[in-house]
Amino acid sequence: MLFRMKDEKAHQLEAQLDKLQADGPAAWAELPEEELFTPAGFSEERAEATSYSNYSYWGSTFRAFFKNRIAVILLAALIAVVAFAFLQPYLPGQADPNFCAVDPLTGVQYRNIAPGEDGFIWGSNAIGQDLWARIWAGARTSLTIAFFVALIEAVVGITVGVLWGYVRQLDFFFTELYNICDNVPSTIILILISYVASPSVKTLILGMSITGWIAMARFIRNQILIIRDRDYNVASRCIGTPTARIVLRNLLPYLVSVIMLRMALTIPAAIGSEVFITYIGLGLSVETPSLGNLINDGRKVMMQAGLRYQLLYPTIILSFVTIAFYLIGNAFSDAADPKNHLQ
Amino acid sequence: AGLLTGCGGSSSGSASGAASSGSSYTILYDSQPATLNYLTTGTDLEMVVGANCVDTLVEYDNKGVMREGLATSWDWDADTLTWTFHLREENWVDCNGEVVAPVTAQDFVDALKYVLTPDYAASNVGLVTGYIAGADDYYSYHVYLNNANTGVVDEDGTTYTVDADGVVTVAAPGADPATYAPVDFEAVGVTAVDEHTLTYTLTYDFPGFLSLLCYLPYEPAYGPLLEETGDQFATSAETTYSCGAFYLAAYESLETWVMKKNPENYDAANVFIDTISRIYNAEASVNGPEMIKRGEIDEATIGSDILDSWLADDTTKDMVSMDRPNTNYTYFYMFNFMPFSHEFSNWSVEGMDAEYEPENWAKAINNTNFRKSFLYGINNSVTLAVKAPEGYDNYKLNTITPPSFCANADGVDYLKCGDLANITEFFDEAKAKEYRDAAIPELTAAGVTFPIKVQLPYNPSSTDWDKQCQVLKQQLEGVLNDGFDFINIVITAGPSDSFLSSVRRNGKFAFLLCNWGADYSDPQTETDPFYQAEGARGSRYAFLRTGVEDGFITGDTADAVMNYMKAIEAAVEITDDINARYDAFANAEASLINNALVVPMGMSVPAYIATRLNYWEGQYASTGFSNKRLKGIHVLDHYVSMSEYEANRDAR
Amino acid sequence: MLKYLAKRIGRSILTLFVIVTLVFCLLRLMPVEGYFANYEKMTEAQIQAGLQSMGLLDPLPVQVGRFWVNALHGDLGVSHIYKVNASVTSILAKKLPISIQMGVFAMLLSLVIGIPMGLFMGRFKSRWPDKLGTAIIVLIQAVPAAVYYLYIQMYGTTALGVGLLFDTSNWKYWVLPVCSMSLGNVAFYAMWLRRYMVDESNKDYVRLARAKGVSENNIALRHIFRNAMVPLVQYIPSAFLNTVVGSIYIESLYSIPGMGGLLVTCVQRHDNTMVQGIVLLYACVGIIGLILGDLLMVLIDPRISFGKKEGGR
Amino acid sequence: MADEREVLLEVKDLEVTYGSGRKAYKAVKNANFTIYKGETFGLVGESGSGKTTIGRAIMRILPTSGGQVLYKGQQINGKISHALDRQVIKEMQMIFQDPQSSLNERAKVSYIVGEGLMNVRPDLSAAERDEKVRQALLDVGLLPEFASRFPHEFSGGQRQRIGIARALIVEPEFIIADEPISALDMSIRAQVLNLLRHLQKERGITYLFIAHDLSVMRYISDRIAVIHKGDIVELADAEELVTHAIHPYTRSLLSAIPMPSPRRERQKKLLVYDPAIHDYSAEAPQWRELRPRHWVLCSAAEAEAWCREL
Amino acid sequence: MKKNELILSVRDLNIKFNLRGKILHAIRGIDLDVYHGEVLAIVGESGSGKSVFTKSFMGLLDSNGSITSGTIDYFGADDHQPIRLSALKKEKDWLKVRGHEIAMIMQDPMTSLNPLKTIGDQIMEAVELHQGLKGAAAKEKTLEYLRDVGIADPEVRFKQYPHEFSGGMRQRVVIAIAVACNPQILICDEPTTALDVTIQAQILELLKEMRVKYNLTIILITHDLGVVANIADRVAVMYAGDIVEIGTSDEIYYDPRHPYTWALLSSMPQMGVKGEDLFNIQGTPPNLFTEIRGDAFAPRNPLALKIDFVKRPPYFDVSATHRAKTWLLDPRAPKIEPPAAVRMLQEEVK
Ligand SMILES: Nc1ncnc2c1ncn2[C@@H]1O[C@H](COP(=O)(O)OP(=O)(O)OP(=O)(O)O)[C@@H](O)[C@H]1O
Ligand SMILES: Nc1ncnc2c1ncn2[C@@H]1O[C@H](COP(=O)(O)OP(=O)(O)OP(=O)(O)O)[C@@H](O)[C@H]1O
Ligand SMILES: [Mg+2]
Ligand SMILES: [Mg+2]
Repeated sequence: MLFRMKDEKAHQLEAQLDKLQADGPAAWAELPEEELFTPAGFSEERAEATSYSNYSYWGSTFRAFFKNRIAVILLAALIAVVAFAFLQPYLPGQADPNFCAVDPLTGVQYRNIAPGEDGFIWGSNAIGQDLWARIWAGARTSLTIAFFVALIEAVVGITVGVLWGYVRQLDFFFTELYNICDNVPSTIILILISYVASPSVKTLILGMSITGWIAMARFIRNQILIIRDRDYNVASRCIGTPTARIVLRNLLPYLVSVIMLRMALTIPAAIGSEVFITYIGLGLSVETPSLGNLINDGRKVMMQAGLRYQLLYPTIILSFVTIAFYLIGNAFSDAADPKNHLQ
Repeated sequence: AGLLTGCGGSSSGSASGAASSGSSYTILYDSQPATLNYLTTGTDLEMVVGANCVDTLVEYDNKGVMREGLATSWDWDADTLTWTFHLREENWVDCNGEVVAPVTAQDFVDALKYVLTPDYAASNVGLVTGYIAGADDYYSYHVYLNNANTGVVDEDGTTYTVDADGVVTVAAPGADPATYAPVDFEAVGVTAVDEHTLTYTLTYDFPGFLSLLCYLPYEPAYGPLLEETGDQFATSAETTYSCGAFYLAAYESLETWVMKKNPENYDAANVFIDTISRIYNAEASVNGPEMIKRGEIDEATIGSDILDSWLADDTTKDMVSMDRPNTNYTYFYMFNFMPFSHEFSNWSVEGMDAEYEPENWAKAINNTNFRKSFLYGINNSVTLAVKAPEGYDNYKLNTITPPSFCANADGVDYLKCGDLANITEFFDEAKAKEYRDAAIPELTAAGVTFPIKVQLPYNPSSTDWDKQCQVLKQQLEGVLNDGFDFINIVITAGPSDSFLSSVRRNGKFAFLLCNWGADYSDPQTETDPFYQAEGARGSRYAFLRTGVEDGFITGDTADAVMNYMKAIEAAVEITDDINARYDAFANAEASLINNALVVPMGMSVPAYIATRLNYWEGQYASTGFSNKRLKGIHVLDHYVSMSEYEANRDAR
Repeated sequence: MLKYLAKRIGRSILTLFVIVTLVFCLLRLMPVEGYFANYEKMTEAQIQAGLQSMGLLDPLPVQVGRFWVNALHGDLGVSHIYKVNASVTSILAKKLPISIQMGVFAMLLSLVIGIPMGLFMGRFKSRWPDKLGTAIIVLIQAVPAAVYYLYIQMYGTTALGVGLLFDTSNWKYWVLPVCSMSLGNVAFYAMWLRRYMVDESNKDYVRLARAKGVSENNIALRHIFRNAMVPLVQYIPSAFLNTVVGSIYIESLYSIPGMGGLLVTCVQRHDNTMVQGIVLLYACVGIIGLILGDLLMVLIDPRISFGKKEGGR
Repeated sequence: MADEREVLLEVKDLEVTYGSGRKAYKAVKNANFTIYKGETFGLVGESGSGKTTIGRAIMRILPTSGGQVLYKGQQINGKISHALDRQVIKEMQMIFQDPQSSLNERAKVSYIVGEGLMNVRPDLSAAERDEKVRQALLDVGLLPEFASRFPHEFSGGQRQRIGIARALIVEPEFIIADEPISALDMSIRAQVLNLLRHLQKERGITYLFIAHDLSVMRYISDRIAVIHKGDIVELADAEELVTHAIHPYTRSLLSAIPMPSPRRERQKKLLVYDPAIHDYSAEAPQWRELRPRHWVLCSAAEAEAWCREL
Repeated sequence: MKKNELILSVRDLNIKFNLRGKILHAIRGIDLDVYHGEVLAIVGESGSGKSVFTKSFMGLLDSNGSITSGTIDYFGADDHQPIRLSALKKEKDWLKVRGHEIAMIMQDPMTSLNPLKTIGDQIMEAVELHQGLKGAAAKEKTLEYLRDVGIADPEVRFKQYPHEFSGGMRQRVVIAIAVACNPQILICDEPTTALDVTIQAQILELLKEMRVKYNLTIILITHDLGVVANIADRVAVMYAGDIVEIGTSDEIYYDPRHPYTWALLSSMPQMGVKGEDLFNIQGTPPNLFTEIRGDAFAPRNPLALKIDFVKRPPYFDVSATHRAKTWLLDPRAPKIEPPAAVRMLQEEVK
């Protein structure tokens, strides 16, 4: 919204200038010839103010972004999907994702109901649970996890990355720390965590971000290295601005777009690694459906043509979310690149 | 004594169906043995080597009747507690099928010595030290000696020292130091009288001993090879000698595992498969069914989740049958009577997390009506149906001990002995509600708040357990919460590794599905999870006696527990009258169940498989590894269908 | 340069030491149960004996010290669980070659496809080759590998007329795993090469080349391409070495007796010595990858000399 | 250098080294000069000669590896007290070469200009600060409305003036202007030069003015030092230096000044300076006063030869 | 082609950019003739359209810009067929012009060389492309060019990379590349702005030599009137996308007529008197997004007449070679003395 307001102001200024020009010269247009050839006098404001260009970084970024049809459509679709995932339980007629439909004849649950039958939109799994409900619940869980992982990575990664990049003395320490963290297999850490604290959304978030922040930090650090010695930072140091404010006001604003891109990519990555974590048996409890455990369940029956739907639907949702975030993130980073602000 | 003396051998060579002799057979597996060392292993899968490549002194037929094996005859001397076995002529062969040496009585002695050497960390030592005279002393001494030699100090500060004579002193802080004099292996009750005569001397008159013999630590191993290879024994096909129906031809961990028919075996005429290859594939549950369809393998497991789709499909419906059921494991639910953090002799228990309200649970669990509402409220059919979509009721159990586990002198099945005979199906919604309604005021009086949280953990790496929990939750809550918000079952996923130590041994559950596998054919083995000797604070299952001793279990529940303990102690003493013994055990077990100290669930559901073997031809025993023997089984030219399976079962 | 390399390697060895020691200590946090197959039925004495024989009863520093002394003598110990009593080195030595072969093929394939694909996409930015390529890349990245590997296996085996499981001796069996393995990297190379090409194409030297009268194709090929490869080339050795140490999914699916998934299996089964051995191997591979990456950069980019390059551009 | 004027800044044997160990590179060697209060001291030299390095070393952005920088008699290089640090920040400011890169593109002009105030005058309220920003903008000839705009909305000259306003707002006594006009368009250089001159007149600010073009120097500076490859080779009053350049390097710089006059340009002869003409193997060059208040770095032999030429 | 023959002719050229949906009128109806063998300097402040104007000769406009009207004709082709540059569209057609007929040198020597190719390769590429030489012959030729632009040790330098060269040397290499294309016209877009005065002077010297040796027509772009005095035969002064004054260098320096040219000349520090204010052009360049009425310079011109705000001035011829777009040259306009600095220069001639 900010850029809109700025636009407003710009328009006012421009209008003022137009008026100024129009007032003087327009009045002169009707003057007799001899009058025309007399000095017009000099107005400092008129000279100074004409240089206004209505370039606003965020304005242009968003404009460029909204030019990208596919990204906008995907964004709308993504918002719709996410909103639906979170609203779905409140809609009427939705099944409990953990409810097993029971065959009244035997008292035993139904098995593998095909999609579309008996009101099971996306069918059921082997114990009669409604996949429609489970997949949306799973999308909720996975998105929540991904969101928090991205958030934690961003907060921790940025803090550490800034320190790492900005404070020269820390570089060696963090570089070596990075080398070490990067080479300790995350599986070991995940397994240890899952042993210490039983698998839950929280531990999963912890487990993923505990290994993920360092990559983010390194990324930020590299970015900081590029801009840390630019003149405007030197200038700030010259006038005694404390480091914290330099970071906050001078460095971070430049990183916003890359950080956003990075976060947009972290979300699909986190969902992807949840699938992997579930694959190696460290995933969430069945009570909390997630795309990871749904896909993993689906995988097991995938060779069976009639049951493939159990893999298909969660994969579609997952792929859609991933593609959407990926393309939107990329479109956004393209849009955030001032080089692309020409059109 | 001498309850189960030698029976004549009746080899059933009746091959049903069109058997193709001289065949090879390929099985797809999702796990492979980590070791071939049958003397030290304890896992089901690894027993396959011991079962097929090494003969045991005794064997079973396909109905579960014991018969002679490597021993042609045996006798029992009740006075000296000595069993004497007479061995037949038999040879060791190497991985190429070439004869290396004859099998002698000394091979059994050497094998047992190997098992009792702490360095080799054999996992079945308990099956030796408990019964063979001198074995426990020998083993403990060597453990302590090792500790002394390496200067181990236990966590509680116990130190070990050895003097010049080899006497080991174990000094635990706050206790008098105990000394252990050196023990020779000679003192262990196993002797090779001559090449073909072997004797075992027991510590006490133990009725199940013969059934123990069909188990790993009592198998022979070629002494010089053990000597030569030490801990490298049976790490590869080259370091393994076989004397069984098959010999181990090739083995590479997580790759190949090939066993071939051993023509040198005395019973080679009854071996109908030439080569058995087991192929490893981590994704066998996904690939196996497909490979069966494509004809790439002969046998694979068909997961219960795709079973109905196989049965529904005309091309596959006749290709799927089941593994032969075995009662090696039975399942039951246990309550956690001590959900708080507390100390045991050698480990500490964290107890349930606060979010699962351990205080509330601890109060509730001492109420017999509360437990009984579970006992009567649970419909085991629904959970079993997860694993066995077809015929789930066949696997239901209302006892801990499975049917046909053992029979008394009159041939009466153990389950028909004593009070067990009166136990029938528990599930009864009306009754469950009655107990619940009775429990509500009592619980309220005790300060319990409703709904009572019930933490129900499962191990994610165990197939279908998660689904079973979900089904159980829904079913039980459906019964007990009808009209009153009684319980709230919270399903939690345990870690897939070290599940037992972090969940069960750590007290992090309220209600948990457990299992127990019998070691030998005597009801005593089924008491192991529950029975605790006085002062024994270390049993790894239910800590019932400890719970009473520490004041966790109170009131009539405590009485029930103590009665059970006393009943077991009395039953164990009865060794001369098998009927009385069985009745005593049966009464005890019935009291355990009727007091809802444990809730029976079922037996292992045999896996659905696509197979061309008629497993009903194979050997059968309720304990040990006999079921894994492929001797006597024919390879069919077609897959066994469900109906054929049933026909075979009935024809057995 | 030699001196720089020596310093670099020295530091890497230090890092290696820390990594493996750290992992060593972390592993000791694992519960004891995991070390025994049938913990359930073991007595106290047995457990003691077992732990003793694995050397787990000694104080941690003693264990660490012993591990390193042995490791320096080329002895990584024996596996306790994965393949009981077999030496870790022998297990790894058996597994590594197949993974290396597979990795080499996969790598070559991904380079051969990924690089030209990226080049094409960068050259025709925003035109149909770019869009098609992006679609492919996005698809590869979005669909979980675990899923499309399965489909490749299922349909690929039928198409090629081969069995589901791998067989070293028949070349046809190599096709599917190698293709599956290379897909991720194809996407990686194509995507990044494109990105870097696009970035580079705004540079002044491109404008000079254009003004010189060099055709767009030649500009892309002769000028931009190499510059765009500079940042990419750094990752190639690491990526290569990572494929060499195997892919857990693929090797599980096809039963390839390689390194893939070995780590996960061993961590899960508490085979500490194996885990240590594998971690050591991986860390070596990772660090060698970094050094090689830097070396390659120096080779391709004359501006970078060893001394200067410290912590990425 | 007998001079009764008040010394503001004294640089003694200043040495600045980049990097360390084997890679160490001495960018400035033995720099000696004094800046008097109220004057404009010019520093010229070709690209890479170490001008910026000296400026930044004085500004305490770069660590010195030798020598002293005395500000009002107090040493300000190396470790100094917090109070002195504050004082130096307040009294000494810098103007940067490139107006494009020395302004934070993502901050409003009001923040950029007011930033210094937040540090040296934390006591001011936001409103007071805004007022000061307004005034500072007016001082540099910008409209106060510009405070709410972003740097990219300005032309190069305006941006440089914002940079100057940023330095001015803390009311410094001494400003280091590091090539403040090199990156500017010819048509706006004059704007900036005039502004700097006016400010000096009004506020008595002292400048260290860095440039590579002697024509600019001559116009703006009182005294000029010529630096070549880290060595100051000549120092004199501006007119004196331009009219009686002694060191061959200075002469080559002079000969390169572009003149807006085709005729003069056509006659102009470029002198190319070749450091090889010096023979310092026998005697290290020394700092000699060859004419009144005109110092040159040379050997005795050279001094004699050059004096003869004059 | 003979000296002083018309080689390039621009008529009423208009170039517009579409920037974020707004139209930016960068070149507003320029007429210009360039003659073979001359050095034409285009002077103007930043953003006045110098680069855009010359880039349009080579089809190097950014993708969001295009020639909206007007023509550019090139007469220097070997076959003497005029080429209408403003009508070329395809890359293939441009390849015949770029380098071969018209070559260009950019402003920034630091970045305009490919960092990963040796200096030799980069020059040789041009030689091979445009002179049909291959292998050893091309290399020989390349070495010659290196020598020509005054680089010592060409054999050694041939194999070096740009980062091993100083800024001045790199700029020489860029010149060598342009010359190696063997063009008719060499456009130098601020070739010395990034360099310091000494180097700047040397580069200009070099350009002079090259022009003679290779018979080049040079279009030299700069914003510094001082820089081109030496080298230019003719000077065109640009302001806001238009050439406001053009003439021989003597005419522009000693008899300038446009107030903008006056301002440019008088604001040079060389013209300043110590202790006095320099003349300065107030204000900022016009916003090309808005339609410019009258004389674009008027708002910044203290001497502006009222008509300057109303009507765009046409060219007034001062001499056969000198014309300017200012109402001051209109007979009806009041006589206005040029500023002091300009008069000082005029003094010089007299
Ligand atoms: N960060 C740095 N590390 C190493 N060397 C440097 C660094 N900055 C500058 N130098 C070197 O120090 C010398 C002096 O640099 P300085 O920037 O002071 O020159 P300058 O006179 O300001 O040049 P210019 O006119 O181009 O601004 C140069 O040779 C330069 O290469
Ligand atoms: N791709 C483009 N899109 C929009 N406007 C452009 C583009 N290229 C140039 N312009 C605008 O055209 C005008 C002329 O630009 P040009 O680059 O020709 O100026 P110049 O005279 O060369 O300036 P300088 O001396 O800074 O190089 C400027 O206002 C500029 O902003
Ligand atoms: Mg500088
Ligand atoms: Mg330009």
